[in-house]
Amino acid sequence: MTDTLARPPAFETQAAVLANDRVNGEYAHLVVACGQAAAAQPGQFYQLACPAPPGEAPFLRRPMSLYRADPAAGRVEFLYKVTGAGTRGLATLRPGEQLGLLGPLGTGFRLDPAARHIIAIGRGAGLATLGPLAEAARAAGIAITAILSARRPELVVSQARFAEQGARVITVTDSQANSGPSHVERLLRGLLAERRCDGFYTCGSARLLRVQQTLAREFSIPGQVALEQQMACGLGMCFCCVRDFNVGGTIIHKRVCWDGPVFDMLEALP
Amino acid sequence: MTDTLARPPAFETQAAVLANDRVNGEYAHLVVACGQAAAAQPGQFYQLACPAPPGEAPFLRRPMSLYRADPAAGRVEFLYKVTGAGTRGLATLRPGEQLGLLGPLGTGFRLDPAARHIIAIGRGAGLATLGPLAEAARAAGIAITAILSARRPELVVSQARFAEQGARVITVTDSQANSGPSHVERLLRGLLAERRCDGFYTCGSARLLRVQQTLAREFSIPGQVALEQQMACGLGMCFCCVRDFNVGGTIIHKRVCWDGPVFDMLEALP
Amino acid sequence: MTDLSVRIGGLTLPNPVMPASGTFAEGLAQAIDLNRLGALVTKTITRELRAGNPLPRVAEVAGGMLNAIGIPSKGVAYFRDVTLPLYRGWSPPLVVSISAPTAEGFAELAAEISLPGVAAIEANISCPNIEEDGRAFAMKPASTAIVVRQLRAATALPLWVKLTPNTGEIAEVAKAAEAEGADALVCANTILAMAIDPHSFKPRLGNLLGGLSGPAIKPIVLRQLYQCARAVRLPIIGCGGIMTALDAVEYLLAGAVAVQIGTATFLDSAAMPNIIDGLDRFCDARGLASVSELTGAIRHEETDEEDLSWLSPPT
Amino acid sequence: MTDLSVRIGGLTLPNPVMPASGTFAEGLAQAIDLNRLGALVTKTITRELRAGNPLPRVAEVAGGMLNAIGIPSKGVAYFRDVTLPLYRGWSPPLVVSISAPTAEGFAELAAEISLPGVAAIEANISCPNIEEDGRAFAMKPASTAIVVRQLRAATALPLWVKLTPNTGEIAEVAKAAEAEGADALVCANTILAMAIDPHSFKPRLGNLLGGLSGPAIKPIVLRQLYQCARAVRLPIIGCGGIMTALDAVEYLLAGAVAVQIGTATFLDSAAMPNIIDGLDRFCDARGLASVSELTGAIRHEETDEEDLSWLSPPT
Ligand SMILES: Cc1cc2nc3c(=O)[nH]c(=O)nc-3n(C[C@H](O)[C@H](O)[C@H](O)COP(=O)(O)OP(=O)(O)OC[C@H]3O[C@@H](n4cnc5c(N)ncnc54)[C@H](O)[C@@H]3O)c2cc1C
Ligand SMILES: Cc1cc2nc3c(=O)[nH]c(=O)nc-3n(C[C@H](O)[C@H](O)[C@H](O)COP(=O)(O)OP(=O)(O)OC[C@H]3O[C@@H](n4cnc5c(N)ncnc54)[C@H](O)[C@@H]3O)c2cc1C
Ligand SMILES: Cc1cc2nc3c(=O)[nH]c(=O)nc-3n(C[C@H](O)[C@H](O)[C@H](O)COP(=O)(O)O)c2cc1C
Ligand SMILES: Cc1cc2nc3c(=O)[nH]c(=O)nc-3n(C[C@H](O)[C@H](O)[C@H](O)COP(=O)(O)O)c2cc1C
Ligand code: FES
Ligand code: FES
Repeated sequence: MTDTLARPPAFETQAAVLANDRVNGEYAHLVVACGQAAAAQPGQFYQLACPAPPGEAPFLRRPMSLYRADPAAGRVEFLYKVTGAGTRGLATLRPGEQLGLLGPLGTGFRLDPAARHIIAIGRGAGLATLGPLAEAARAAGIAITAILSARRPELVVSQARFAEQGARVITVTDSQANSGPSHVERLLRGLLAERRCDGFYTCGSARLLRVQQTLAREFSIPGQVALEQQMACGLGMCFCCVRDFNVGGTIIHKRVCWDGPVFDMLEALP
Repeated sequence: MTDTLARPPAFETQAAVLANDRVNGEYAHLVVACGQAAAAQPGQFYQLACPAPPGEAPFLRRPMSLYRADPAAGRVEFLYKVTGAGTRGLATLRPGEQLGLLGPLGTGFRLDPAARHIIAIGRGAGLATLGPLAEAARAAGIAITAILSARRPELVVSQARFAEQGARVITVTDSQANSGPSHVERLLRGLLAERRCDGFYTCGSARLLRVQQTLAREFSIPGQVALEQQMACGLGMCFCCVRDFNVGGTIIHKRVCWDGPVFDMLEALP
Repeated sequence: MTDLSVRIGGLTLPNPVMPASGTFAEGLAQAIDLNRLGALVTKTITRELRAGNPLPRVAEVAGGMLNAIGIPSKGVAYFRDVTLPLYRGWSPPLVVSISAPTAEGFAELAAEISLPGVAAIEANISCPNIEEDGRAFAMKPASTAIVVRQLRAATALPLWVKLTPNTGEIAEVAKAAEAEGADALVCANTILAMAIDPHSFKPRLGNLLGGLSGPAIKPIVLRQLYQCARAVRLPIIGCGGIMTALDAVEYLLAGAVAVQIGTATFLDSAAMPNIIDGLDRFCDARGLASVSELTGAIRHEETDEEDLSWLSPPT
Repeated sequence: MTDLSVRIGGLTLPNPVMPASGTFAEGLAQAIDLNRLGALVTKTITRELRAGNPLPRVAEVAGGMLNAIGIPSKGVAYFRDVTLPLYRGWSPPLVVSISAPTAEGFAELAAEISLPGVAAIEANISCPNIEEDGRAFAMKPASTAIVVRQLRAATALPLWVKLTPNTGEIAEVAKAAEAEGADALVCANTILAMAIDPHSFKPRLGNLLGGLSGPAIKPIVLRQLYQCARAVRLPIIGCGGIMTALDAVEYLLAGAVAVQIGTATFLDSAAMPNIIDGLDRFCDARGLASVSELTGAIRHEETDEEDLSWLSPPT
């Protein structure tokens, strides 16, 4: 109850598309003006009413993480991978067109003010979700190491952004054969040895999550993971987005849209 | 049987939009390249797969009369009134885009080679259907008087076209208060007195049809009328487009798409 | 200013628009003012704790969605101690949807949740009746009669009975519910459906079968509501594919007194308030003093039953 | 090169794609080569001359269309003297759809049209049975059994029975048809539906009620076909909302041996040849030697019937 009533409002609005450009062969970057709906925290997401691309008709809205928010300017950015009907529809948007959206939704990342150094590890579209941690950590005076994983170097996103905020950035890719879990584990053990980790923040890879869970347990370091699941309502009403979590030894269902999308890393079942 | 097998083929094709411009507040003019499908006769029609305008989804195809055909160039033109979801969708088409169409369909106007002078009377969107008679009559060496009716002068279409082909053009409009059946009847009786009528060709007004039927009976003049009816298949298969006809005293159903859209004027029940 | 209030059995609602069970929870308060709604309707609850169905639980299809959520339920105690107090924070009447595998189970649950703060009970009898080989109660008039009779005996609260569109005899089922004392009908639940991924050859729902909702079902459920409205005098709440105020008007014209909105809220969290505003404007523009004037106002020149070919093949 | 031929009872079709009754006539030859089709299926014919329903006869709805054409019929003599000779001009087997208001009427008509050139009879038993108060034969197993028994006795031709999706017990109806000697089932006809114009308050079909067809019904009819395929051994022809080759694959995976295409042809006259080509490519790409390998090939890890909650509420 307190939970519900304590949440800041989510806004149902018609956003105006300001820009929508291809970033690389797979990703596009969308900027919209959406007024009050721009007041979002890192890790929160929006439900986007994707327009119909020719010959297809996405029915449900599509969840998309906040990639960057400028609440003062009423502006929000998304970084999305074009995969199916919905994201193909998103890709047809031109500046000046409208996009129905609902947000910000869900519970985002929490930064422990006592932390001195955190590690953000993401892969693929998960890099978009981690992006806002760059500014948030800096604003909180927390140092950050970003380990960015992708299939190929040109698909690594958010690299410059983390670097600009003074983060140490390590990219690992399949094509360079340094993105496997064992290599990443070595990297992490190195950082842990340097005491550069008071918390893990991750998104986008079950394998990397497992590595971090092992280390989090071994070194008693807290962690948070942003998870994905197919959604319909985005407001905790329909129970289609549940995942299994291990809470104190019992497996329970939690709703990604409402109880997350950011969860305690140790509870998540990859 | 002979009927079926004797019909020239109809082509199912993706036409390329060459132009699509507003003609006035209500009508737009669409030009498409559609190859072999352009070999159409006056009075025939096409089934157009109208794209979805924002927020609407026309399901069935929309029948649209041939407005002008250039078989040699593989080009066809339509003149359409924007009324509902389908025509609103048509109006969104931009040059270079595709439009699915099937045609030419139905049986068109027949010109009696023995005729010397015919009268084409149309109203509203019916003027589009009559348009191709301008060139056809001239090519057959038949003189033509066109009586074009509309609500307001600026909504009269095809006027210049008939004039260019040497037709005598009379426009009547509601705003000029000269479009009523009695005024048109006076006009027609005048033309009949001058022996300027070996046949009536009409489309778009039940009231004007009735006037012509009376005169056609009185003066034993043949006539043809192009009729409209909601369609699904356009190929005589579904029987949704039937209308009542009086054939030798019996009321029977005929399919507008297959048995028409051009019918013997005296059989039509306005 | 149209009078938007409607009477449903003993209950008066401020307006005829409410959520459909399973498509609403308190989370919607994050996006809209719940006090604007005609009523609040809970997700179906059961006595047992239930986990719900395997994933994926939803799939998109043409003009709608399939869902096989199952009924994840935290049981009666949770409802009484957590859900009910929570909803006291809002003004619209609270309607509690319940389900059970036997008529006795239904009755016991109805009795248990007949608590202050509960304005009406909605019996979701589209659930499998273990005494009838798993066939849903609402598939047959006889099984409907049995469960409604027991429910009626178990609670003094207004009793709404939610029908299934999967039966071939919905009007007879409606009559059975009326005869056994239901106060209102909800027409209807989702239509049983499935989808297969042609690439993986696998069903697109973890549960294989699921319920179709959204615009695709509107013409079907509208027909069923019309058939029910001609068969009974009970107030009927229309539910199925309503996305806009005009869709709601269609249901009212066919004979509904109120409407429930499900899938539409997933596509636009403000769907319900928008429909309420739209109904208001619709009535205003037509000079209707009350929205209830729309109920059953379809204009159909009655012809011979035979010409009308009531149950006849449309094709 | 996939083998696209399929066997349906005693009949072998060159490919599994044919028109749905009432959505096909010789006019299609103007646009496509009819010799490419798996079979030709006539509009339902009756013994009596019939005019059909009042206008409007079709209406658009989300993801589909309503139709209430009725069965305008020119009678048996016209069929024998005009229609049948006409179709001799094409090579695919001719399937004749018939309907009658009584079981005897069905049998007489079946006998009368068991003529050379007719490859199979499709009994459209979704039509009102005047002996059952106008309820369609295909609504109940008992009335289905009676009409199929009489039909079976009346003709030696392959007998296809077309089911109605409006019943709540389609698998039982399918079993009844099988028990009485049907050679194949067609699943299914249109779903009874309606629509109202909220501006004029009038029904959008002259007949008030009509049949819903097109993509909107695909998930529902697919489920019904799957239920029938689990209940009987007869070959089943899937029909409902198939627009593309992938839609056809979905039906085959669920258990169909062939498919009928209705509404899709209205939106694209080449829909059937496109689906045939698409099936060929689909099988080719997966190295399937025969399209019939797709029949019933849905991959579903069987769980307990209970978990699967067969007849249980999806929601
Ligand atoms: C909280 C959250 C945040 C996300 N943030 C981003 C982001 O910032 N950038 C980005 O590129 N992607 C993000 N995703 C994934 C994104 O939602 C999917 O890529 C998108 O829904 C795919 O839709 P589609 O129609 O293009 O694909 P399709 O595969 O056609 O989608 C079919 C259905 O499956 C669902 N679906 C498919 N993939 C996913 C997925 N990975 N997660 C959830 N639902 C899925 C769709 O929503 C739709 O309902 C996020 C997902 C969640 C849950
Ligand atoms: C043979 C024929 C030729 C035509 N030629 C022309 C033309 O050259 N120019 C022109 O402007 N219009 C013409 N029409 C009318 C045109 O088809 C309709 O205006 C159009 O279908 C309206 O579609 P909509 O979605 O915009 O309107 P809506 O009213 O939303 O349409 C709803 C449904 O009704 C049908 N419908 C609505 N009005 C008509 C109508 N007058 N005739 C047939 N069906 C209708 C639509 O096709 C659709 O199925 C012709 C009609 C026919 C039958
Ligand atoms: C995700 C989802 C969950 C549902 N859960 C329930 C439920 O628990 N109980 C119930 O009676 N109906 C349930 N329904 C059915 C709806 O209440 C409603 O009858 C149906 O969705 C049709 O309405 P719509 O087309 O407006 O969605 C559910 C529907 C959906 C989409
Ligand atoms: C305009 C129209 C007329 C139809 N006429 C008949 C008919 O005469 N007999 C019949 O058995 N089914 C008839 N049907 C039903 C179709 O054969 C088919 O079962 C239904 O349309 C579902 O398939 P679809 O979604 O591919 O159209 C008709 C359907 C339409 C749309
Ligand atoms: S998407 Fe509906 S509960 Fe999460
Ligand atoms: S539109 Fe189908 S018969 Fe004319």
